Amino acid sequence: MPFLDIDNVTKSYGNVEVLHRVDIGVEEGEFLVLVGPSGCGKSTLLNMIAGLENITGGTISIKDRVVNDVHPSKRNIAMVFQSYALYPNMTVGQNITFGMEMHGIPKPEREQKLAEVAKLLQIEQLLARKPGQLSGGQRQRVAMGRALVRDPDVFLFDEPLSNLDAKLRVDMRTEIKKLHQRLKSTIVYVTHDQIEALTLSTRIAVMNKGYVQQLGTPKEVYDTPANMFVASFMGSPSMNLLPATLREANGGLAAELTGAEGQQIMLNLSQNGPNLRSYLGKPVILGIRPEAITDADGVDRNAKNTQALRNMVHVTEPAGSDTFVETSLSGKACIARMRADVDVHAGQPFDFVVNMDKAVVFDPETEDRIVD
Amino acid sequence: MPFLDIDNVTKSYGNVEVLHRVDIGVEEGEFLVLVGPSGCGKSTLLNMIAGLENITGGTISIKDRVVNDVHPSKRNIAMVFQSYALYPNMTVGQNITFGMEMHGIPKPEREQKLAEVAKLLQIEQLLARKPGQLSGGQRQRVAMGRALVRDPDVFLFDEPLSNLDAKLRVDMRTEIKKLHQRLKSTIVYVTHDQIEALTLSTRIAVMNKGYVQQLGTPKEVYDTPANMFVASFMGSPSMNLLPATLREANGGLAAELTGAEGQQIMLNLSQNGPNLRSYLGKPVILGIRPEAITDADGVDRNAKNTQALRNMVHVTEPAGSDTFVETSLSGKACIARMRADVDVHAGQPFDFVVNMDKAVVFDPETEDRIVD
Amino acid sequence: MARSDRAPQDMRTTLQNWLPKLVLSPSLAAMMVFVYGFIIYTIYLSFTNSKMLPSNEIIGLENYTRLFGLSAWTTALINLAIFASLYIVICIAIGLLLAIFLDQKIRGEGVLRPIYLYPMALSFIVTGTAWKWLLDPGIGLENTMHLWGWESFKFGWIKDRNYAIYTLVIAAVWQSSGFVMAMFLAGLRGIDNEMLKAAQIDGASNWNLYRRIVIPLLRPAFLSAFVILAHLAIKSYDLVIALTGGGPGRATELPATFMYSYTFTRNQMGVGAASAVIMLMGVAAVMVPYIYAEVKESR
Amino acid sequence: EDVEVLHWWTAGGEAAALNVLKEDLASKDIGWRDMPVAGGGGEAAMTALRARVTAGDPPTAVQMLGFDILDWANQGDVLADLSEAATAENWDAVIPAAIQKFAKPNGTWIAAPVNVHSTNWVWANKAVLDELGIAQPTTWDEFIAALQKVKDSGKVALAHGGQPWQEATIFDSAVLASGGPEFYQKSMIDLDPEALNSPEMVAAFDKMEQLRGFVDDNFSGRDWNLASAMVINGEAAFQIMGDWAKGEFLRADKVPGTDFLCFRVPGTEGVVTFNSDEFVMFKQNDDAAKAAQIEMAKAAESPEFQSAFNIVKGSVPARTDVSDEGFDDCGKQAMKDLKAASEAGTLLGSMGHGHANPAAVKNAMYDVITAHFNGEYDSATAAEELLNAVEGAQ
Amino acid sequence: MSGGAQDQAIRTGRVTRTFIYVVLIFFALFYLLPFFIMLINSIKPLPEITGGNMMALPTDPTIEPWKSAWSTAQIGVEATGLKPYFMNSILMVVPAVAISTILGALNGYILTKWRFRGDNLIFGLLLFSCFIPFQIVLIPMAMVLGKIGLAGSLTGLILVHVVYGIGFGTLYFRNYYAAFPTELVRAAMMDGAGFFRIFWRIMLPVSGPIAVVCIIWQFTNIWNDFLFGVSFGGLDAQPVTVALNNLVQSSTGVREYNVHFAAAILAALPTLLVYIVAGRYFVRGLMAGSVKG
Ligand SMILES: Nc1ncnc2c1ncn2[C@@H]1O[C@H](COP(=O)(O)OP(=O)(O)OP(=O)(O)O)[C@@H](O)[C@H]1O
Ligand SMILES: Nc1ncnc2c1ncn2[C@@H]1O[C@H](COP(=O)(O)OP(=O)(O)OP(=O)(O)O)[C@@H](O)[C@H]1O
Ligand SMILES: [Mg+2]
Ligand SMILES: [Mg+2]
Repeated sequence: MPFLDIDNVTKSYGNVEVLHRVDIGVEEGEFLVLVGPSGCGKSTLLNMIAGLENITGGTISIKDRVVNDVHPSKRNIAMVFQSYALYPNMTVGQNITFGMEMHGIPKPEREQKLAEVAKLLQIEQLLARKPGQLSGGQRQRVAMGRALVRDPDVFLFDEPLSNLDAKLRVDMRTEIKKLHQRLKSTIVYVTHDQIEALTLSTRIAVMNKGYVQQLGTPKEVYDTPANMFVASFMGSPSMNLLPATLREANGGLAAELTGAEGQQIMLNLSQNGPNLRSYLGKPVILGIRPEAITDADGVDRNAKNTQALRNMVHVTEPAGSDTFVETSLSGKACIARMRADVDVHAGQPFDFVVNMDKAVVFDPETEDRIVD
Repeated sequence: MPFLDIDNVTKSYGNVEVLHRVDIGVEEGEFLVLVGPSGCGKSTLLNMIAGLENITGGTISIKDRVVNDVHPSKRNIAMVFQSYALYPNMTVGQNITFGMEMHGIPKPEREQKLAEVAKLLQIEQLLARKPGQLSGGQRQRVAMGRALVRDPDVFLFDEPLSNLDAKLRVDMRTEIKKLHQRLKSTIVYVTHDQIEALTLSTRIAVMNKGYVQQLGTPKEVYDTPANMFVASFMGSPSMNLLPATLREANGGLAAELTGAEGQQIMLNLSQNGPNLRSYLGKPVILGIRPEAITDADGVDRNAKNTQALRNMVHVTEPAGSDTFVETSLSGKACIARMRADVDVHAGQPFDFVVNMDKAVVFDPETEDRIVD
Repeated sequence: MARSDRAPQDMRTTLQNWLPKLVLSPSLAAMMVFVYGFIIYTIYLSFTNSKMLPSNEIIGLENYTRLFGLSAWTTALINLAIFASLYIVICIAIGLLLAIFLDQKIRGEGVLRPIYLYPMALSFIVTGTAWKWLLDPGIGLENTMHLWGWESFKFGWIKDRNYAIYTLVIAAVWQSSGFVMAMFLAGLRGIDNEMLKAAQIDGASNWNLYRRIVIPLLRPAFLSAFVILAHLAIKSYDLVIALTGGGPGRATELPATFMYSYTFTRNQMGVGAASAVIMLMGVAAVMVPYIYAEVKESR
Repeated sequence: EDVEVLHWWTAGGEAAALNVLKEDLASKDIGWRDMPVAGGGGEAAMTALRARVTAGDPPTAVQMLGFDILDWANQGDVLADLSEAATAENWDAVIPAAIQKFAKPNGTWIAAPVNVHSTNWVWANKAVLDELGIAQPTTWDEFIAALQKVKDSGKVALAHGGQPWQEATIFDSAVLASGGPEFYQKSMIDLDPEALNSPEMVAAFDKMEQLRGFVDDNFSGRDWNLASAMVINGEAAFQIMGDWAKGEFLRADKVPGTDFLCFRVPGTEGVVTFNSDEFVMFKQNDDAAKAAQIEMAKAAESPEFQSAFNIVKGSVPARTDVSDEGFDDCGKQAMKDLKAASEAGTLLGSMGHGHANPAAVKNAMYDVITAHFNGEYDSATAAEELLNAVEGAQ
Repeated sequence: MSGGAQDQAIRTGRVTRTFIYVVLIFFALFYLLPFFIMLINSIKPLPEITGGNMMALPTDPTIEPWKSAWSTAQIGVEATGLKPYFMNSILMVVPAVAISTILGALNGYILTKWRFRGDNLIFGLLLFSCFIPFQIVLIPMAMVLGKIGLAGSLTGLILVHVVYGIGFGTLYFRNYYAAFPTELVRAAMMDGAGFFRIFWRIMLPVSGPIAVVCIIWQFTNIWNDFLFGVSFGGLDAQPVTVALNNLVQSSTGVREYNVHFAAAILAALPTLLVYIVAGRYFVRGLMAGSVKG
């Protein structure tokens, strides 16, 4: 049985079910990220693990002990909240040691732990301050410190970075990652930021409307999304989802699309399995990530299946390190990510090169990926 | 004289000067972005243009008219606020037409304008709702609509996207860009998000601590930052700023760095001007953007000056479309941006390839870029 | 750069700059006359030989000397000290207790809350008789308990010189503690839920949660409650008149009743004014730091 | 034209009595604008009056008592001159001199006295006395013996309400009983320091102490009418109270002489301590108002009104020439006593009701009397304190 | 506050909950006791009161005392009951509350959104005025009212209440508006709205919660006032509290306690009603403004 086992868990408020039979097992030392749009039930699930919400159905167990009816203070869990929830009336030091104090740990030991953690997080010089006197990033570290001193079985993070500005967020992300690599602790981490999800996790659970849409490693989720929701949710800019028709071509399969001027475009697919073949002649949705559409120079030299494609450019967005180019395929806006210096102009046609290695195909009805 | 002329403008609160002799001219149809860290004075400057704050020194003129003492409602300016500042008690329609009503525009004309703008922004079906019933993106559009109906001389935007989640932010960014391209209006736009600054602007003013650090096109600011502040502020992840010593090598100049294991590394510079030469043998700061450090396959095929470099990898962060790799050079963390599939592992050495075309060099004392 | 074309401030801008001050000025003028003018006038009166009506004969500090020579005034001050401290402490204690209990997702909160609050709606002109009855041992609680068979029950404080002041506290607490409850409840509802969750995760029992986290967080509510109660205590008048009329003897005289009786029934307006000045100084001692903090905070 | 009347006669009987006056005036085309302010024996009304006078808008007539009138008379030119009415009706002759002292303080008539209450009455439940075999006491010692007898029987001997004015009411009688009218005059009215702190005064306080011993424990704060009710119900035997208490007995359908007894406090016979309600007239500006005011004064002083009002009120007319027809036995007795006392010079202003000395002194005395009654001082100290308080208040 | 929206952050055990309910109910009884006494005794015939147990339920309930208190009890010379005085109170309370609330709102608006040098001092001065003991203003106020010719009139009485209501009104609104985004005001300014239009169109429509608090507060204070009513009310503007006082405090005669109690409840009815009807917005309003938690 997994270290933290969420078994068939359901949650209802009144008669509205907001979580539907969620089934996730988290192994010791794993970094599980829950990701999904606002209101999909991430916080609710986290709160149930922490014991802050009642469990309507199913069981949650930690280290083989069912904790459904265990008071939050008895679960040996540490949690970092979105708003940090630092106690404004206590100093940083008191904030960090409060939990130990509540657990009756003697003062010398508390002091020693505090010193250790403060050093680790580089907040030694802040220990006497009140939270009101800290910057966002410092608060975040204090909140983390409060969790770290506890040495809990499981760490829970509820969108701990969403209050920070972009720059700080990147820094803190790296720090959390390093921390996990060093401590090998078991972490469940909620975010709705897909970059955070992809960079931090060992596994990701993508949620939507109370359902777990996909549970897998970041690579699985990014490269083989289970359905169109996952495909469009993960990655920024998100995957281009283009209506196409499946055709036979050159002995393999190809997707037929319409260019900006109505020209027919055929893109050969790398897949050729029987499942996919059954869609021959039928409409499908072709999923291509923006970074797979570039110019001839920018294309990945290890790509096996690249194809050229000439189409009209609608908008160009130079963004320093990259230039985003918007074109349209099959009547839908399609974003391509190019190098910064690429010579591309809005209103003119351009020779795109598409890397089809990682293109995926979805059933337009069920929206699920067609597994080859 | 420029369309909007900010001439030697100073602002003090009490005896604290928060803006120091700011001098910016904005031409008609320009999209000027003010960018800078929190508290640098962006909002203050915008408010002074709008007439919401008094001007301590200097003049601001619009269309050749000095507006220092003109009431905000008489400046023919429209402003979109960070929090949108929609009137919670009015419907969307009333919110949009309120300004026209205040200016005594007759009802039929208001209705017609409202219809036009609602169509443009695709909020026709929302007109009867209250702001509380709208999503963040919808609110943003209403706020924009309120400004658009006014047909002002200048649009002011104060961080209009910072309240949105990442996905929506990207969408709205594109919409604003399209709108500007269509309406050719003069816009001053405040943000502290460098991606927004780079993608939207025709010119950027980078501010810090009340000073304008650099004023130029996005490309100028990104490729030839005036100083280390601009260099590190623009771009995400930010430019690697590595302590180096300037050496003579192969007839040109080279920067000498130390690798993770203490090995000496020489990187040839493309520049060779007299200014730079005067630093020979002295410490400099070498600035290299993360996307200029890749693996052999990922390197820009148009790059003229690429150099290999073997170094230890500390952390890898796969982020879907890219993988970020942290190594260390001259004792500083150095981030490289790689393709998603690159075969790189933490704790092992790796063969990086550095594109030196766009490397820049700074004076460690003044922190200014050494212009060749 | 042609600076000559600098536009003169237009009418509207000028008007808009002056309007706020203009609109504020009637209130300010009223305040200056009706509050501060009157305070100055009272101070002036306290130095005059005013008896039944104001007089202009200045007699220096004589009224103050007399005031502090009066044992009734000393009694009133001591009574105020006892009354105010008990009243404030008990109101805050009960208000806090009820607020915390009511905040536990209580069924029937909607019914209980108005019950706790309603006494604030009633003046002692309305409830005075009922209170007098309740506290009167002959007909009130004591008698009722006796009728119900609890013969040894004793509750005759209102008739006892040494205890009567406590009956005032009971009635005053009855009137204001619900309001204090509302203030604390508002404070409690304003506390970030995540903070409470965090403390539980930290292992705090409910007791520790309140003692260490919630109550310290209610500081602003404590402050507001203290200020409101303190000024109510100093101004308490109706209560005394309705319940004890200052008796037994003068055992429940408070500065407010003292001031009223010297000014209006004993025709010694000068002494009354002097006592009013002392009271105002008391109010100021409590209020000015609070107002200063209140004003400071907004900067 | 209207008259505005500020008064605190709001109880049913009193108000009905006032209505007589109101209707009388109505018949002369004078309207009555009523401004009743009850509470605390007119305290609230005096506050309201002060506000109105200060505002320059005084009422036409104000119900007032004793030294308050003199205080107002000394406030300069605020009161009206009623000489016209007084001459016409010959007030000088029919109103006792002791009352004129208040109604005509500086030689001019400023007030129309409405009634005279006498305060040194004892009210007794006859059934209780009969049952215990107690005869109407005639001396202080008999009175004490009677009280003791009642107390021994387990009943409350003396019904009393612990309010300063009620204690002062008893004190009036105690002073009279211990020093007689001259001493009363010297100590209470002339405020002679020697008299104030004298053996007689100590004796008076001793008498208070004696009485205190006959009061039940639950007296504090009790209203006087509740004390009366105790006598009416037979819970208590005696009450020392002004003649307004009679109304309570009558309203309970008790008959004087058969159900209850009224007699002067033993030891004070031949003396009447009084208080007198008067309509003090405030100066009016226009002539019509002045005329109406004079009419009102005349009407208030008319024998018809005096008789009608006082029958209801339980007091006696302020003028001594009104027929006692229609008054009950106690009333008739009171009218006789008044006339006799007036002639003998023993009609004395009641200290307890503000007819002996100014409000400041009165209240200062209240403080001492109440404190002593509640056991704060012994009698000797009380006498000393009384002197101190009076000197302090002057 | 409906409990449903807010999830219960703190868990309590069953024993604790029972204890909590017991305490809450005990206090509810304590608060209700005086009112209960008034109520039951107001429907007893007089003999039952004088002869019986104060807390006993009426054996022979009657509504006569209520009728009497309302329309026939002797208040002064006239046996009018409280009825006519009710009207006086309403005529006084409504404008006084309205004016002081609007002034408070305007002041709060200016002191938070149109700040100028010295504004904090002005606010401090206004705030201190809340705490002045009313007894001391009687005489000078009477002088001023006399000078301006408003003595003894309804207008004068309203003026007095407005003057002493401004302080609290300003306090409430200022604290509420302080949390109100200034950007909205600026946006309206950019839209071309002036001082008053911003107030009427932007600020006032969202001031509901605090207006409730302010109105409740002013209403109860003004309705319950006795001192000003009796001193400045003159002949035609005597509020119901003065009438109640005249009824209850009458110096001699039988005390009709049942009528007194009925009259007391009648006089208090409007404020009670205000608390019960608007009470649920009270805590919400306090949350929104006056108490910073
Ligand atoms: N107490 C409650 N009563 C009823 N519904 C609730 C309650 N709490 C949450 N919900 C609903 O449950 C769903 C899940 O809420 P939850 O807070 O878990 O979302 P989330 O995924 O954390 O979103 P976010 O990213 O915005 O924090 C939402 O639709 C929400 O409206
Ligand atoms: N009313 C004021 N009094 C004193 N200092 C002020 C005032 N308003 C702003 N400042 C100071 O002026 C500086 C500039 O503020 P401004 O609001 O313009 O920053 P900003 O660049 O818009 O920041 P952000 O990105 O956080 O919005 C800050 O240091 C701020 O503290
Ligand atoms: Mg959440
Ligand atoms: Mg800003």
